[in-house]
Amino acid sequence: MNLEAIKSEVEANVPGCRLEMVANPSPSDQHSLRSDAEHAVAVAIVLRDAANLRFDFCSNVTGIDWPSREVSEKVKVKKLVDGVEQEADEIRKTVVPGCLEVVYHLFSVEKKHGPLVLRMRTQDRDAGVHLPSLTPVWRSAELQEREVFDLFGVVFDGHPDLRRLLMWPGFVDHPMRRDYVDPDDYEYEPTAHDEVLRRAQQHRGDAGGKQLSEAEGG
Amino acid sequence: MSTAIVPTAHFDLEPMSEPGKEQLLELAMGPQHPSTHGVFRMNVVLYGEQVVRLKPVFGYLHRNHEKIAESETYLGSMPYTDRLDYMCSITNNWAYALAVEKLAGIEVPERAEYLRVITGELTRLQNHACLIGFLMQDMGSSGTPLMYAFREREKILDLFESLTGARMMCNYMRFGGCRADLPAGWLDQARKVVADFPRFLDEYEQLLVSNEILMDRTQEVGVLSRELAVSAGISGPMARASGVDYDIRKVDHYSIYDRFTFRVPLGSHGDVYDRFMVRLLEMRESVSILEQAMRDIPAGPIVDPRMKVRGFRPKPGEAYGRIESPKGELGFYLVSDGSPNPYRYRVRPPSLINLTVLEDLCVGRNVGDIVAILGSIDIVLGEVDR
Amino acid sequence: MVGEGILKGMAETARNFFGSYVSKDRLTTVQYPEQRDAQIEAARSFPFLVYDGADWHDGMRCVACQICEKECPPKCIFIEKSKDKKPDANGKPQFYPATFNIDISVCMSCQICVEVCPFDAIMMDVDTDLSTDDRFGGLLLDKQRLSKSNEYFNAIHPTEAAAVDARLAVERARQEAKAKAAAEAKAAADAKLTAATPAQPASGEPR
Amino acid sequence: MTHLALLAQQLDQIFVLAKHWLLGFVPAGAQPLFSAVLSVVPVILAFPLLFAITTWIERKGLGRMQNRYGPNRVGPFGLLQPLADGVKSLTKEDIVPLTADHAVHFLAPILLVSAAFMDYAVLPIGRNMVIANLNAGVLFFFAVGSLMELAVFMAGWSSRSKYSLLGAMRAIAQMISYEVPLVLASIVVIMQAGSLSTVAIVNMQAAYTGIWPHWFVFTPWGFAGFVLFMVAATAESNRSPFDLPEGESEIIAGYYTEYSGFKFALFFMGEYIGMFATGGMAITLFLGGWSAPFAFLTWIPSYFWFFAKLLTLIAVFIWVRGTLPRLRMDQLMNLAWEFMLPMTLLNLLTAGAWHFMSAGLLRWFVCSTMVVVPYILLSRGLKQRKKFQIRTYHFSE
Repeated sequence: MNLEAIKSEVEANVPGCRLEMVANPSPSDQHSLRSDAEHAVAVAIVLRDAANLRFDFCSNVTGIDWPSREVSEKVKVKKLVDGVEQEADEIRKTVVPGCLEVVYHLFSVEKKHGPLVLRMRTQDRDAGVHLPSLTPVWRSAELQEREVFDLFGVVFDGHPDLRRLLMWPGFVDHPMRRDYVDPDDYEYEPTAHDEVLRRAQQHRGDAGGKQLSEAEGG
Repeated sequence: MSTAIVPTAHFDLEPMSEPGKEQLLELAMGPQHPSTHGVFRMNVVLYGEQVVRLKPVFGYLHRNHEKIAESETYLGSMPYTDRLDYMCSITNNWAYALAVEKLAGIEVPERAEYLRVITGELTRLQNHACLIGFLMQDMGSSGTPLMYAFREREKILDLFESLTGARMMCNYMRFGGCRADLPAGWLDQARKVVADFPRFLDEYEQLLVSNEILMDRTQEVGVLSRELAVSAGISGPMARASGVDYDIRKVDHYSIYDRFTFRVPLGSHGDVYDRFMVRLLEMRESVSILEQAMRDIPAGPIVDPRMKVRGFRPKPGEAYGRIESPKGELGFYLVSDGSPNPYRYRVRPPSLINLTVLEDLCVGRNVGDIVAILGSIDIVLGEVDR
Repeated sequence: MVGEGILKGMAETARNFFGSYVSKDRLTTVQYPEQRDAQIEAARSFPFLVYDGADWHDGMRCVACQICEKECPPKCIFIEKSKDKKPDANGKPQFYPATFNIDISVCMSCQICVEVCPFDAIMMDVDTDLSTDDRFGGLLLDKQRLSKSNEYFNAIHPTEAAAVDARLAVERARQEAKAKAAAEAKAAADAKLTAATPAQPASGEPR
Repeated sequence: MTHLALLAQQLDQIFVLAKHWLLGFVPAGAQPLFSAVLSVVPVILAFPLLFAITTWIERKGLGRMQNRYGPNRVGPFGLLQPLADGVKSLTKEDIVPLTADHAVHFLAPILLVSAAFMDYAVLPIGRNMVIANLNAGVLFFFAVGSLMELAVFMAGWSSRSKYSLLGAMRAIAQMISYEVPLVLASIVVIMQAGSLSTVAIVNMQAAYTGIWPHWFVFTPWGFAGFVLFMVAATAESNRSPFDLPEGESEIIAGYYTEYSGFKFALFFMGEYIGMFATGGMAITLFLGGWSAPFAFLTWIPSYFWFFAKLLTLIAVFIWVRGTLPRLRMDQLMNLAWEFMLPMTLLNLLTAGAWHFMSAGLLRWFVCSTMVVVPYILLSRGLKQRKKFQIRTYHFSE
């Protein structure tokens, strides 16, 4: 099924929705549609119910963290050097704002086609992490959206039971974010070397650390 | 137009102890419990023995496999996939290899595809046989069917050991092929195991299929409707027991499954008995696939010669690859940013997603039914919690 | 009739009960410490370091390139490169690992170190009787405990070892040929050089 | 020949003679007391020993059924395994939950074991070998046997654990429900024997026509009664497939979840002792007690036959356990009230018909029909209402 056709079909059915095609440069040839958050539920319902689409099977729901990053690109700039216009390279740095992205992989059990990759992006990674939940459309998103909430911190509005799934209820951070730092609160298994040993030594203070390194380093 | 079935809101065990609800018994089944198949917990509210509410609690085995994989090379995650569903490491390897091959556009030589099918279907045989054993164990049959299953599984694990070097943590697939070629005499040994397997299945059927207690315990118990199964993303034998005709081997035409003739058994009731029977029948189909694959296996290279072991860097992009693992649809979603490590590595765990409907299946049933239903879903906590 | 399936099942268990006394196929248990299954050639437990010749230190193939350390998924290998060089089995001076530790309480027997090693220096062992009461010290193997001879490797994995030996022999022959050619070329060049400038002082002498 | 017969008789009565010989050393006034002690002590020693052997047989038998060896490390053929288990349970820490009712928690296993042992007072183990020949022996047996329910409930309630409570709930419901068919199934024998005394019942069966004994099991009503009694006895002694009260995979260990160490071992022993007692009662009522199965085997001592029959029944228990999955609570109740109860009641009628009809083939035919037809009808009814069936499956190509 052609992605263009799907896009135009959905746009015809959901007035005002902003769909964007996201190209995938890899050989997998799985291109995706990015929907805006407001119309996502309506888009999802169309995808599920439209007679020739029937994406009734939401297989995979996951998040991707895109922290804000600096992109430096070389731009040719025309400059006036000594009154003569010259082309010169200039490195221009732009900050691409970070966001959290949620990806849905849709298949159709009835028509046996797929995957259709549906994506949504949050506004930023701090306060604007709200996205509409698609659990009312596909029940299979229930646990997986909980997992994305747990590990990435995307808040799904309209999810019936949004709690942490894998981490315990008192946990505060979101471990799958790229900038997540391990808390220094658990017992390190003593190992012979590497990062873990260093942190174990830090964690236990010098005395314990020394003993450890003597016991295992030699 | 189908409508999604929305789950009930969550409950805490404590606030249930309010006046007017003294009749209810709140019970935490697990994390240490003989039939939760690992460290899994179900918070159950009982009226007498009847289940009023049930909420699963996950995460006791969580090790953030996905985060670990982000700091490993692509190859470095391969042995970790063994530990997802530790009953069937080979299909896990396969799904991951398939996803990476999609991501990087790698071709797999023909012989390697046959090796994958043979080992993958052997994995399915041993997983289904053991699952039925576990299910019977959960229903209190003193482990007899389980021991028969283990007896047969042992032979399959011996095959795995002589091929891959390990019985359970096989780490067998590589991007663009398999790691090791068949040792001398392996095929003959495998043919013998596969030829003996139907005899074991006959024995199993004799022991179980017509047993009145088993039928009484499983028929019309934990009925999963077709609509809910599709909506909740249920896959694998559990979905097929509910009549969903969806076998990824047939739908995606991945690997070389198109070359084999096999049938997909479908249930019509969607209860525990159907799930049990669908697995039993699927084993017979797997035996037939194995016979065909071992008859047709060609000679040739087992890995794409252009693949290097070190320094594998796929181009930026993303791919979702999935296979029909014994538990259901096992998918890997990979995002590459051109570095040697995946930018994002996601496992689509069939065990976890099949648990979505646990409460729907259990409410109104007895405590004894919970374990039978849970057993029939076929979960492995290594995969549920990752 | 109710009870038929139950009786069928009971007949099946009875058949297995008596079958376990007559059929080896039904009673597959191996009485472990006394009986053991035949060693499967492809089996693997934990890595070891291969050395050629008689002395483990002199014959060690490892050149401390640290690829395995980098590629090891659970990061259980710890290598420190030596400051000096020692001649390897071919007589070529090479670095060697000053420290080579494998923490087998962390190792998950995945065999990736073996696959990535360009020198065939690390191989998988088959020994599984490794229990110890010293959890940390006893399971951290140093290079002396890790070193095992090429003969041992040939004994446990004959097929693989033969392939490795053949490959190494080819490599060695090639290197020897190359060295020979280089020596000849050098000799020829030297001869030319001496012929051209006969009255040069010995090289390296300060002026 | 007479010599041999005398020898056989002496061998048969060797324990009785030994007791009388020992009593000879005791002053006459103390003789009743000593007589009682001398009768009780061997029973208290023999049956725990049988319990030890049974656990070994069970583990070996289950092992072989499951294609395993079973215990074979401790002693020759693993024979010392029960001893090792006993030592282990004796040396284990005894953990009592903090909020448990300590006194009741402590008393429950003791009550269970003593109730189980009291059953043996009326069981004739051999010819002239019964502790108390009560003329209401069968009644005594069932009365004392129901004390075990009390012990189980005490254990479940006092533990203050939800699993224990569920187990106790199940146990009470199950044991009380199955007490009814158990007693009703044995009433046919009492009707026929006209006595409640176990000794009289056995004596009545210890006669022979040709070589065939007059066991009640060889009549239509006796056979039906025996099967029903055994099913109810399995449920009474919480054996698989009726092991719901301890339903290991559902409610951990049921009412004795919170017991450990020796108290746990006592529960374990109490269950087995109780199982032997109900098994012994089945033998007494239907299988001719201590009498030999053929007339020409009467020279073998009577107590041997008792234990041989008991071990056979135990083997059947083990066999069933190795094969069947567990029932569910509602199915268990349905079986008791919708199948067992009508069958036992109809069996009473059958026994009555047998009593009033004259001996002959007609009596056999009528009574067999009276057993078989209701069985078929009832089981068909059960099956249709449950709608369970062997299904056929369709395939997608």
